[in-house]
Amino acid sequence: MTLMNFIYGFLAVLGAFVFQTSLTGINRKVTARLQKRRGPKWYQQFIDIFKAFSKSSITHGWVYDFGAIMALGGIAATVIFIPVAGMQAFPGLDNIFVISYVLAVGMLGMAMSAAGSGNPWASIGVSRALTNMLAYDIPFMVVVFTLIYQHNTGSVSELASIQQGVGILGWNFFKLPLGGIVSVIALFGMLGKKPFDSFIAPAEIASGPMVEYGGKQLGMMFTLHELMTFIEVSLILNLFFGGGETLLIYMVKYAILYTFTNIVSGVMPRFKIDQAVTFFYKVPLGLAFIQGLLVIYLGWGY
Amino acid sequence: MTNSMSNWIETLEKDLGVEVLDSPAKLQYFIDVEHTNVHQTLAYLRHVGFTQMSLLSCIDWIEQGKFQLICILMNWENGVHMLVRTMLDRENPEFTTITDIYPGAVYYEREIHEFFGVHFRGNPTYQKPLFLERWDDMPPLRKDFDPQAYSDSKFPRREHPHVFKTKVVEVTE
Amino acid sequence: MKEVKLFLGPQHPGMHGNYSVHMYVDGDMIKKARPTPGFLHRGFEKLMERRLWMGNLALIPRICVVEPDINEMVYAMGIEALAGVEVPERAHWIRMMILELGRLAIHMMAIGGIGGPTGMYTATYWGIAQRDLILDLFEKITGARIYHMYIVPGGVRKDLPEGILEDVTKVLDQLEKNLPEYEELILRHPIIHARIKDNIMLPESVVWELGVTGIGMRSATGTENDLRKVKPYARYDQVEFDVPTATYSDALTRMQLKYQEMHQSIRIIRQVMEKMPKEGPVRTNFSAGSALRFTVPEGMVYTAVESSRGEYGYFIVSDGKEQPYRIAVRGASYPQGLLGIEKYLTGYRIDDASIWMDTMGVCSPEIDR
Amino acid sequence: MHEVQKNDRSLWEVVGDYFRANSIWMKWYCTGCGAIEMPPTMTSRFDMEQLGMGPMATPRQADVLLITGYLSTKTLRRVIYSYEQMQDPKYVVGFGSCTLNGGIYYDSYATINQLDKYLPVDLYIAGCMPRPEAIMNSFGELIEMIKKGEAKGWKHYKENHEWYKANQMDSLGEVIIHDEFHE
Repeated sequence: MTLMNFIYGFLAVLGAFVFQTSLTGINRKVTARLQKRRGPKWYQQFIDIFKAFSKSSITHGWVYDFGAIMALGGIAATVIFIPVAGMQAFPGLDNIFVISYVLAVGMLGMAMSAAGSGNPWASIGVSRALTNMLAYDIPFMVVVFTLIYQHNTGSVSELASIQQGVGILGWNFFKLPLGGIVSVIALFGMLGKKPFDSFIAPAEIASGPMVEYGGKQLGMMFTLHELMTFIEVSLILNLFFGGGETLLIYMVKYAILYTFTNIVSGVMPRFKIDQAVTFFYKVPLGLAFIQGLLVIYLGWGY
Repeated sequence: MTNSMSNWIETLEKDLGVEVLDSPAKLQYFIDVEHTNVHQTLAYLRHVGFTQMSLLSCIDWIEQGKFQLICILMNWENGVHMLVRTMLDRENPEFTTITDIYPGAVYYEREIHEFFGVHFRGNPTYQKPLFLERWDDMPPLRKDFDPQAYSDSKFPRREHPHVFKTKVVEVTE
Repeated sequence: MKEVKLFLGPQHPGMHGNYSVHMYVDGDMIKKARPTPGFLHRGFEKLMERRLWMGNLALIPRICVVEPDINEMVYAMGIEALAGVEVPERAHWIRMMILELGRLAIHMMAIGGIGGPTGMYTATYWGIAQRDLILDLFEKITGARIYHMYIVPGGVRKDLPEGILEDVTKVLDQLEKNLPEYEELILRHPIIHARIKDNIMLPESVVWELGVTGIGMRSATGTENDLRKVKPYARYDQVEFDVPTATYSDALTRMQLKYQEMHQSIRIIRQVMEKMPKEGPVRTNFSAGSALRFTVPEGMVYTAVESSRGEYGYFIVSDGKEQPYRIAVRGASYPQGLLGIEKYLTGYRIDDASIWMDTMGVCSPEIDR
Repeated sequence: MHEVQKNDRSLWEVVGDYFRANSIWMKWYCTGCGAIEMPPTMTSRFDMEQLGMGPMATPRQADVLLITGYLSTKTLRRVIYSYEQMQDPKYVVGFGSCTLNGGIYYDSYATINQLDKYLPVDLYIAGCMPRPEAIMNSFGELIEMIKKGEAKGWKHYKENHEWYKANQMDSLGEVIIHDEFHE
């Protein structure tokens, strides 16, 4: 563990932010085209975030401030552990459980901060967000356990490299199609894309957890959201789409996957939170279990 | 007017014991009743098909010192609007609620109290403010209320400098 | 205290217009709901007593912002009934065309607008853009996009511009071509069904209790209770059209009725363009003197037209002077917007509250006036 | 009334103003009938987002408060609340003649006549109601104003807070909202 590791880690966070924010900007344009309009500039998302940082801000108590910082710190720390095209800051520490636990720090910080603002809409939003998390996490985890059982490793980079070298058909998405579908559906839930965005629904709970954020805290939340998107898309990409042999391939695959979720969510209304939970526990969880049984007893996907 | 319609009107007149007046519009009639008889008239009309209350409103006849309540009923079977009118004393306007005949009237009564100051016995919520907040003058739809004066006293108006060009261009032709 | 008080509006993205509902929620369920109108109260009924009969024409479209033409129509009908003025034949047909175009515009907005509370913004974007083409027609005919002031007592303000019928046909053709796409996108979307099907019910007993009219009444009772059929005004008795009805009123049914009514409106406009007298006067004068300053004979009258939300009426009282003595407005969404919310919003989830407002047709400016 | 002094922005503020000018989030509050022209402005036909503008759900997140039309006293109380919840720098745009001088409701007992007595208005849009083209044009104007640092109504509000408060008290009696009045 040398200084280089830390420098790489810092660059990874910065690169992830720049890449994902540009991609978000481009995707805002894609959504706009879907809606038959011109849409904003591709760098609009950067301007939005920097503008939010340039505004004044107030505090709703130390829990609110501390939670926001803790969330941003936790998420940024998680980005360091994500292997990107075989590169990682701390080799050997990219176990899926490490990532999910460090990610939980960030999630918890967000929930704490939003609930600390004292607005009832925010509390409803937080409880919905946690319910939503519970909904998508269980099917997703069942699929991930299947993968771990199959390959006897929990390392994300290893799971990615196993899929490489045999073309598209080597990807887990095609070897374990049911699990792949479950994971992509879970990605919609993770990213908070429609139809699973009821926790930030503006027309119902006035943007939920974000309701009291303004100024710098809002900027932090936006940065955090970009980084979190990077973590979640990367995770699915590494586990089911073979990661990337080189950085370029990784970025192209990443862009396609993210744009796909965006386009699909463009023509989706949102589920109510109870409908989302019922949906996740009915279809994806069932598929995930069938996938697991097929792998364990019939030896699929080896 | 068809024959069956005039028969129907006659039956109404006989049963209610009042005169059904014509109005300028087609398929629309007036009934003038004492304010003590309103409820039984309404109950009867509801029974014969006037199932919908379209509007409950009030007119301030300040010169006669009266408020006039108008209850507009609608019969969807033949498309007749029936306007039941009654006079109230302007000094002490009191009326008994019609919400037990037409439940939809509850907010209309509240509105009439707010705008005219008519009291409705038997309606528990009529005295609460509805549209206005912190109102500090007489009920605004009474005829002796002057909105211009109220507006001038409360809401300052932009002072326009009133600089108009005084030069008149002569057309020489 | 288990219940939490939440404000849906006046500044809440789920609230259409400046209106507020105080909700007492337990978890996600609404335990008690209280409507709070009055944010848009301008005192129209008082202001109208202070203006000339003709001057009121500038005020009345502003009572219902989304559908202004019905205001002009009931006002003109009332004055014409009081004064006993006969409207020229061509004006009747032009009025019908304007009213039906207005109905198309508001239904288009409602069908797109369901995308707002359910989160499908693409539908909203498309729907509103489609509505804009109808507003362009209004601009060509009347000179204004929203407040037309076109239907005046005695007829219409001016004759149709040249070549407008071709433009109307073009817009209608395009609308008719696009409507199935909207139906596919919005009314047949499985998740939209999950949100609004079998949800937000309006039983028949509630219709009669509150006095709900329009689509709400027709979707619950299955009767053709449309003022255009029951007591035809203008020349609605000379055109053929159906009144779509249903006997099971959930939010989806009401949206579907709106969709079907759009087809009927298109049908009416096509007939109007065919049957309308090609030329002739479009306006009768009220008096020999000034066109702006006239008197109306003493009397009182109630006139009503079928708006997109139901029976929309004016009660007009004249004492023979140059100004009206009293005008009372019957907003079509008054019953469901006030008592309806108080009694029947309870028991739904927070998620459903804004859909409730949307599909029941709560229009705040006409409640507040 | 105390006037805000001339333009003396630091470099940081100039940079900040560039960002603020290109990303304006508006408060989604339909205060009056002008709001009916907002959906066309926002949606596909006129597409406000190409200017970097978009609607935001709550006042905390928003930069600009659009007063879309007449304000009844009941609404004005909420508008003042919303305005004071917004984070600096914040801007106010008044729509239509009703906010300018009362417009058609000049003699109404329920609506105010002049908005800039109560809130600092950076920009007025004339018309009843302003067309989407006018709205887009004025947003372009607002962007220019912010870039040049001319939109400083929020500073004005801070420095003349007592004057504004006195006006508000005169017209409204009390700015505090008693929402329990309804119960």
